[in-house]
Order: sequence, then C-alpha cells, then structure tokens
Amino acid sequence: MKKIINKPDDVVNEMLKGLVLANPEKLSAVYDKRIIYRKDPYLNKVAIISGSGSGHEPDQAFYVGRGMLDAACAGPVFAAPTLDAIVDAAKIVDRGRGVLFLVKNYTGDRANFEMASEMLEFEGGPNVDTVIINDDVAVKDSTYTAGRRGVAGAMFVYKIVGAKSEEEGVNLASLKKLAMEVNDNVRSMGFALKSCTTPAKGSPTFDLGDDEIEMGVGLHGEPGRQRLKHMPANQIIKKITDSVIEDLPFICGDEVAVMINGLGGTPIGELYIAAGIVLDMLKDLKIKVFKTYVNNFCTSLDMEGCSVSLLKLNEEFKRLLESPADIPVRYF
Amino acid sequence: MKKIINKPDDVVNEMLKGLVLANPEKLSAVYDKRIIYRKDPYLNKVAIISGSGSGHEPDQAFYVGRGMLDAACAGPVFAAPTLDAIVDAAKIVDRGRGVLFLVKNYTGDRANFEMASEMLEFEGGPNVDTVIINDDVAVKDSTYTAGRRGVAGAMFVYKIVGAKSEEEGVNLASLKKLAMEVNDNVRSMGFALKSCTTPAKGSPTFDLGDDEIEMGVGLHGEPGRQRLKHMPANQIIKKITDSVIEDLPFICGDEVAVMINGLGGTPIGELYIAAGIVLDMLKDLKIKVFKTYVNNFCTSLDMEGCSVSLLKLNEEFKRLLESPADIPVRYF
Amino acid sequence: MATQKEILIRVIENMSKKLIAAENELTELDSIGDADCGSGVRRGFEAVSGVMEEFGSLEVGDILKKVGFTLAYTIGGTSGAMLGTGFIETGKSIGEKTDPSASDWANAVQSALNVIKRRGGNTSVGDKTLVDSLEPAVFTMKAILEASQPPESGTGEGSTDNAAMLQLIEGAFMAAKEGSDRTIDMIAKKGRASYVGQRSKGNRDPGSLIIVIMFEAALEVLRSGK
Amino acid sequence: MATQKEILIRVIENMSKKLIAAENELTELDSIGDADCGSGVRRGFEAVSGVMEEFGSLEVGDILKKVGFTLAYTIGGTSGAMLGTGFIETGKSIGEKTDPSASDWANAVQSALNVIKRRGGNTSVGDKTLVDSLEPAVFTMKAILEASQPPESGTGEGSTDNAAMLQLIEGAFMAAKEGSDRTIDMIAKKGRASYVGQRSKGNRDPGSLIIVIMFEAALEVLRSGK
Ligand SMILES: Nc1ncnc2c1ncn2[C@@H]1O[C@H](COP(=O)(O)OP(=O)(O)O)[C@@H](O)[C@H]1O
Ligand SMILES: Nc1ncnc2c1ncn2[C@@H]1O[C@H](COP(=O)(O)OP(=O)(O)O)[C@@H](O)[C@H]1O
Ligand SMILES: [Mg+2]
Ligand SMILES: [Mg+2]
Ligand SMILES: [Mg+2]
Ligand SMILES: [Mg+2]
Repeated sequence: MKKIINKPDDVVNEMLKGLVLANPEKLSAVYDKRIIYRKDPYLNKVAIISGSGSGHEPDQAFYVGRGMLDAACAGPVFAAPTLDAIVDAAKIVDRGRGVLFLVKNYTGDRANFEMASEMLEFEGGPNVDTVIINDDVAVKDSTYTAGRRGVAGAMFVYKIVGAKSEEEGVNLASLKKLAMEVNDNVRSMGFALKSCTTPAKGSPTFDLGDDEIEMGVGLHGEPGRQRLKHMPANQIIKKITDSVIEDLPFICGDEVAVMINGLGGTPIGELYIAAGIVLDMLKDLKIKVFKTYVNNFCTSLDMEGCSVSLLKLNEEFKRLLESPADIPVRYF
Repeated sequence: MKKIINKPDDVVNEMLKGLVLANPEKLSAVYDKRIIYRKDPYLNKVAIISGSGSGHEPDQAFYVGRGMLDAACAGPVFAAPTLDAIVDAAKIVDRGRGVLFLVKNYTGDRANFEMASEMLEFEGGPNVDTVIINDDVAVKDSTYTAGRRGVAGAMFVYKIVGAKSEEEGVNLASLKKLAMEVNDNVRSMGFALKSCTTPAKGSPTFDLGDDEIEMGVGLHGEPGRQRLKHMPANQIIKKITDSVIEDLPFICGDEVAVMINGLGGTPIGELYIAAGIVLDMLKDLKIKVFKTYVNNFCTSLDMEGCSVSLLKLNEEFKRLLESPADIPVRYF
Repeated sequence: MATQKEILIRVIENMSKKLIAAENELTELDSIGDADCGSGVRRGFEAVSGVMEEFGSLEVGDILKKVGFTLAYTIGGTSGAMLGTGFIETGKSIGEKTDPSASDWANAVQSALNVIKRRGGNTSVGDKTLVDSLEPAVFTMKAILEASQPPESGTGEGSTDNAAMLQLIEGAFMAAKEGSDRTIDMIAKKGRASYVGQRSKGNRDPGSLIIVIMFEAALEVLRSGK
Repeated sequence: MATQKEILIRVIENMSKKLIAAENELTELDSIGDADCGSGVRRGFEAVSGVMEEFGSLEVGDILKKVGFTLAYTIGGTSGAMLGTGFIETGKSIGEKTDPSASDWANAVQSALNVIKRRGGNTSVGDKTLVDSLEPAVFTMKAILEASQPPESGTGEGSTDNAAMLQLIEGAFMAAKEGSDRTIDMIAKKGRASYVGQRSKGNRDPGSLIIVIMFEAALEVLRSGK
C-alpha cells in the first residue's frame, strides 16, 4: 500500500488538521473527538450535523460551512463516529433551536446516533431529532434486512436542508420533514472497477479480477450484489441508471437533478463520460434535467468507479439547491 | 486496464460531450476539433485560451467560463492540440480585442500554438499573443533543455488573468504582462506513488515498485528526476515543498497562496494530510498564507500522488484570486 | 476469597488481553463487512486497559458502565455501539449491588441483550450477528438457574458462591459457542454483511465470536478458582 | 516515364503504409516520453491516406503542403507540429515548380529543417530529436550535389533524372539512419524525453526513426524504378 499518509492510526486526525489549517477563519475542530464545526457566528437556526466513518471525503467534514452542515462527526476510517463525539458536537452547535442529525443508513451509524440521542435526552438537551437517509437501490429494502444504505444521495439532503435552515429559519420539525421528503425522492446506485484499500488493512478490501466489476458496491468496500465482466461505459452506466430510474420510478415529465459521483480513484474526465450517457438516457425518456453535478462527492477512499443519483425536484428543492453554500471543498 | 470508457479513441470526445450536456446553458463545443468555448455573451474583453493534451482534467476544458478561460483546446490524450483547432478557437472567441494564449511549457504545445499564431498573422487576424507557463522546479531551467514544464501553477495564471480580463477590461499587452508576472512568482513540484495508464496504451506508462515513489514526475507520466523508496507523508511533502520554497525563493514575510494538487487517483483526504504538512512548514518559516487550494486541479489521468505550488502574492493577485469564477467544475 | 469486584476486574483484564490478541481474526471475519471489526475492538479494549486503574474507586455496576462508555467512546461502528450498550445496560441492571447473585447476573445480561436487539433495529436470532451467540447464552443462564434452585421471587439479594457462577458461565460459554458456530451457515440479514446476501454464507460472524471470547475469558478466571 | 508528381504520390503512399505499420515501435521508443508518438503518427498518415484522392488536382508543392496541414491538423503533439511544419515548408520551397531539380529538392528539405529547428526552440544536432537524422540527411544531399555537378547558380530549373534523385535519396537515407543510430547513446536535451536526463540514454529517438522511414519509403519507390 502506498498512500500520502504517516501512521495509519493518524490518518483521520492529520486530515482534519489539514482541513482546519487550510480554512482557519471558517472551521474549528475538537481533534480528539474528530468533530469539525463552523466557526462563523450563526444564530437562530436549527443546527445540522452529519456523521459517519471517515474515508468518504468530501463527505462529510468538508461540507461544514454556511448553507450546509454546522458540524460533522468523523469516525475512524469506515467506522461510525463514537457516542461521545456525537453528544459533544450537538452541544457545540446548538443555538437553542435544536439539532437535526442526518445519518446515512448503516447499522453502526444509526446505533451510535441513537445512543447519543438517548444520552442527550437523559441529560436534558439539546433537543435532537434524526433523519435516516437510504437512497441506495442496490440493496432491496425489506424489513428483514438492515435496509437500503445511504450513499451519494445524502449530499442532496445536506444541501437542501442546509440551505433551508440557513436561509429560512424553520423549526426542527419542519426541517426534519423536509429532509425526509428529499430522501423520499432520491435514488442512487454505484459500481466499482477496483476495491478501496483501508490504511489499517493495507490491501484491497475485496478482490476484483482484471476483467471484473462489482455492481451495487457499498461505500465501505462492502462487495456489491453482483459481479460482472467488465463492459464498455455505455453498458455499465445504462444498467445502473436503469435500476435507479425504475426504482422511484422517475417518469416522463419529471424534473430531476443528476449526480455523477466518483468513488475516489476515478478521474473526473471519466465521470463526464458517464454523465453524457446518463443525460442522453434521460433525454430519451423525456425526463427534464435541472442541473447536473459531476465530481467526487461521497467517496470510498481510493475506490475506482462511480455512482449515479437522481433527485426528483419540486420548486422548493430547486430554489434550495441553487442557493450558495460556503464549504471548504471548492476550486476557486 | 479498467476505466469508465468506451473505445479509447472516443474518450476525449465523449468526455467533452458530457461536459457540454451537463452545462448546456454555459458551454458550446466544436467536437471534431475538441474546442470548448463560452456560450454566455461577453464583449469588450481580451479572450483567453489555454490548450494542451487531454487527461489533465479539470485543466483545461473544465475551466471555461466567466472569469476564467474563454475557450480551451483539448488535444488527444497527452498530445498537444492540433494547429487548426487553435486557429479556429481564436477566431471563435475573439471580440476584436485580441486573444491571449496561455500555454504550459511543453515542446508540442509551444510548437502548435506558435504555428497557429503564424497562421493567424498570415491570415490577418485575430491579433494573438502567447505566454508560456513554466513553474515546475523539478526540471532545472537551462538553455540546453526544453526548460521547465508548466504544471499546476498554471491554474493560478488562468484564474488571475481570467479575472483581470473579465472585470477590468485591460488590453492584450497588459494582460500578457500580468500573466508573465504571475508565472514569475509561482513554483511547483510533484511526486507520484503510481503511474497513470493512458487509454491507448492500457498499461502504466512507467513502472514503480511497490515501495517506490517518483519525485518530480511530469504531467504526462514522464518519469521524474529521481526514484526513491516510499516514505511517510511528512518526509515526502517536506522534500518537495523545500524544493519549491528554495527555488524562488519564498522567504520570511512573503504572503502566498498554496495549492495542493492531486494527480487524479489520490483521494482528497490524503491531499489534506499533505496540506497540513505544508502549512506547518510555512508557519515555521513565517511565510504568511493568504488562501489554500486543495483539490484535483491539474491531473495526469489516474496517477496517484500530488504536487505543491506556491504563489507569491501582491494586492492585485489577491484581489483577482478572490473574484468569483463561474466554471463547470464545481460542487454545488 | 476474592470479592465479586476483584473477580470482575480480573475478567475484564483477561477479556481485554484475549480480544486484543484476536484482532486479525476478527478483521479477517469482517472482510465480508468492511474489515474494521478487529482494529475497533483492539482500540476499545486498549482504552479499557488504560482506565483500569480507575476501577479501584468504583463498585461493580459502575465498573461495567465505565467499560461500556469507554468502548462506546473509542470503538465507533456497530461493535462500538453494541458492546458499549451491552456493558452499560449490564451495569445499570446491577446497579448498586456489590455482591450480585447468579440470577442478578443473568437478569443483567438479559437486559443488555434486550437493548442491543432494539439498538440493532430489532435484531433476531438468525440474522447472523452477535445476538446469535448472546441470546442462547442468556437463555441457557436462565435455564440453569431455573433448574438448580426454586425461584426466589422478591428476595433477589444474597451472596452467590463461585460454584454456581462457574456453572452459569460454563453454560453460557457453551451456548454462545454453539450459537456462534451456527452463524457460519447463515445468510446475514443485519449489519454490513447483509448487503452481500448469499455471499455472506460460510463465514463466522465476527461479533458472535467476540461474545464467545468474553464468556471464555470469564470462565478462565472463574476456573482459576481464586 | 513517371512524372515527379506521380512519383511523389507513390512515395507518400509508401511512407504512410510504413509509418502506420511502425506504430507500436514508435510508441515503445516514446515510452521515455509519453508513449503517444506511434498513435499520433498513425492517425496522421491515416488521414493523409484519406485525402490522397484530392492530389489529382494539385501540383507537387501543393501536395506537400496538403500533407503538411493534414499532419498538423490530426497528429497534435510535437511530432504533429514538426512533421506538419516540415512538409509545409518543403511545399512552400518547391512552390509552383512541376519538375523540381535534385538541388531544388535539397534546398526545400533544408528550409524545412531550418523551420523545424526554430519551431523546436533552436533544436541542434545532439539534442536527441528528429533533427539528429534530418540534418545529416540534408548535409549529405548538399554534399552529393556539390560533388556530382558544378554549381549551376542562377539556373535552378531543369529536369532531373531518376539516377540523380536515386543517388541523392540513397545518401540521405544512409545519413539519416546513421544519425538516428547516434541518438541511441544521447541524453535528450529537447522534448519530453529530456526531463528524464541520464535515463533517456540507451533508447533510439522515435522522431529520428520517422525521418529514416520517410527516406526509406522514397528510396524504395525510386528503386522500383518506374
Ligand atoms: N443489527 C445488529 N444487531 C446486533 N449486532 C449487529 C447488528 N449488525 C451488526 N452487528 C454486529 O456487529 C459486528 C460488526 O461490527 P463492526 O465491524 O464494528 O460493524 P460495522 O463496521 O458494520 O459498523 C457484526 O459482526 C455483528 O455481530
Ligand atoms: N525541440 C524539438 N525539436 C525537434 N523535434 C523534437 C523536439 N522535441 C521533440 N522532438 C521530436 O518529437 C518526437 C516526439 O513526438 P511526440 O511524441 O508527438 O511528442 P510529445 O508527445 O512530447 O508532444 C521526439 O522523438 C523528437 O524526435
Ligand atoms: Mg465499520
Ligand atoms: Mg504527447
Ligand atoms: Mg465492520
Ligand atoms: Mg510523445
């Protein structure tokens, strides 16, 4: 394993330190708990926190800023954040109007946020509520399983809910309702060309042959549902996009936002090839595209591959997607 | 080789098509010549064009937009754009005040832009001039070699010159002077953990052992100057940053912009580890940091590794760096 | 004779040693999950070892809660929440008792099981999780107690001798082990391993092994008989 | 007897065939550069093959310019600029002449060399580029002409027979080949290969091989004697 790291155990802390040093006016951290939070003064808004294992950058520490998240709890690489970090983060960002936890649906994340909520209730505050995000159509939803995972579609939830809270000052219950509404309208699926390698293990989490791809892979290197022979981009992207479209379903006349999300090791040029394929498909189906997002939004360390997310829009979602967010991950 | 592509020969065109489809209101293309240009009406400004082989995305097609480039000429993967594409792009974007070519110093790019300039002069217009960018300290400058390469520091030139032209409407000669001034004040160096793989060749351009790194690697998979054993991030980043600092040199009291540029296959989390190391070094040297840029700005397909660039600032550079640019590569 | 507190501390010590040593095995088993179970558990029990000196001033219930919070604060992930919850609930159930009876212990572990199941989203036996070893252990403890003594409803207090505890933990360990063995052929329905469906078959659930090792650690201490 | 135009077309045809076939060899040699030389040259000469039908209506000078622009429009990179420049300048120098003399040809190639050297940033022999094979070829052509006939200053026109051209191109080919061989031991000072310094030693420069193949293609046509 070759990475730009020092000791595997220090990876998350050194990354967060770099993040704060690079954005000294905007971010603060509690390093030993891996909490990143906004430094700019903000008042009279419901605070928004997301948390999960690290290794999905920019999700979620790099989305802390005006118009998006108020704090992020970064766990160790691929392990849910710890109880105390969540509790402390909620106390730091609360401005008296409560805190909304946006949690991607993984057992560990849910369990830790749930414990934190119980502990905060027991301690008498702040007032918190949670929305579980589960946009991954690769996992069949069922009461018999852990349910769908939360993947890149969560970014749409952060963005829309973040803008709403920042700009329109609604209360915790309305914000929760909005988050659930976005989650209900977003669907995603991804595939991997190459597994990620965690710093701790140092070798790929799963082995893919030179001519194999993993369809429906999860964000932590959990193998997907199906291993297929490698195919031209046209075929792979059509397959995953079809699964996404059929699921909601998205139909003729709908207006959508499209996200092509790189998993970390795939160059952005290839993501635009995928974007072209998806946009052609949507055009054929007469699904109107409001805006297309192409980048690494929610990654899996150095995994190669991408995911496709579609969000069905209404006027409110559109307005909130377009409102500016001042976040550390940016170009210029 | 596994990539999200169809036929290797179609990679650049399909990528550009995706780019335009994803930004239909802002960009147009001449696909058979691989020219991307701004669609929004702009008047009374000197136009700015950059061009080079493809494979460095977002550089340069993804930087076409208000406040940055007016057009980009994308060559085949890693091959300079062709003569006719440059000639046509200049004709498309000229608004009567001339065109500035910003060219990273590679023989092929220089030669093709030079031929295009001669051809345009012969044809009677538009009026063009060229600035060669050569910020890579890994190559020792000398009249006996092709000279320093242009690498990620070019992004600072695009940004500053783009803002100046957009907002302050200066003439071609002043703009050229500004571009040269930025170039004179920026220095960069990079290293690779893993070679890139071009779609055409399908195997790594150079072979690095499991425990080797290539210091001073070029943007096209040209091997660097020195192969070393893999080291912890602290040591590698210190080495390249020292080379950058010593070269200008950057000294105590200087104010700088810092760019940590991923080469394409390295996750952004690792880039922030590198950022932390560089920012600590600058603090020790009492070099003031105005702003830190951490992302994939100028890549080499799927190469793993990063480069460090420093730009010595003055008030004009600072103002122009901070002015907004509306470019297709973005998050929200 | 050693107090229950002294025994508990020795059990926690032995448990930490054994689980830290099991890091690679747990990670390997978690590679149909996300391969972090071993490092998390190691991190957690190293932290527990680091706070052991504080145990001197605490009683049994608070020691258990301290272990639980330490795990929940340092492991992260599902195992952090589940193991943390387990120890915290066990500690809560023991409460102020300094010399809990065998049946107090069985009740305490049962309430831990209940909260773990809720925390996991209604985890059941058969889902291929640590519940597959913990639930049979709890049932066995209950059965042993019912068989060996008339229900002492209402009294609840009363010192428990080493022999009764040894029998109880021996049974729990055996039941946990058999439960863990059964996970090998299961298809995961909870946790990360559930995403791979059929492919989760053939691999023991790492969490279930953690429970086995915990009871084994307790058993070794009790057998050493001091 | 074939006209010069007919011969030129056959030379271009043969050159295209041979260079397209050399794709992999050129790419391999360019792997201390960026490994695109072969595919670029293939793309360029495939495009030339595609425009050959237009040659019927053109004269020698314009055919050469057409080849040059086609290469410059399709190859990209350094080789696109250099080969494009070379053919364009050769064509410009031949101008309107329909039956250029041997010395017209030598002068034309020399002017191509001059512009290539300028275009490359004052490339010299020894820099490990195509100049290392082109410049000796030009010098040899000049020397052959000087030796074989009194300087016919001012006249310049006049039909040239096949034998003189054959001798000229034979000499040029040999000189180019020797020049290309000398690049093997050189350290690159221009182009991408220059970035690796010492490591560029031991590898023939791909551009120099292109020049050799071009003269070889001409020679084969002339030797076939039609
Ligand atoms: N819903 C659940 N209820 C109880 N235990 C669970 C549940 N899901 C997973 N587990 C346990 O957690 C163990 C994995 O722990 P860990 O690796 O920390 O999880 P993750 O990495 O998925 O967050 C599994 O072996 C299993 O025993
Ligand atoms: N400065 C120069 N002058 C003349 N020829 C050059 C120069 N630099 C490189 N070349 C030639 O170009 C060839 C490589 O062409 P190509 O692969 O297209 O270049 P690149 O990929 O670097 O743009 C080299 O083999 C060399 O012969
Ligand atoms: Mg985990
Ligand atoms: Mg090239
Ligand atoms: Mg795990
Ligand atoms: Mg080349």
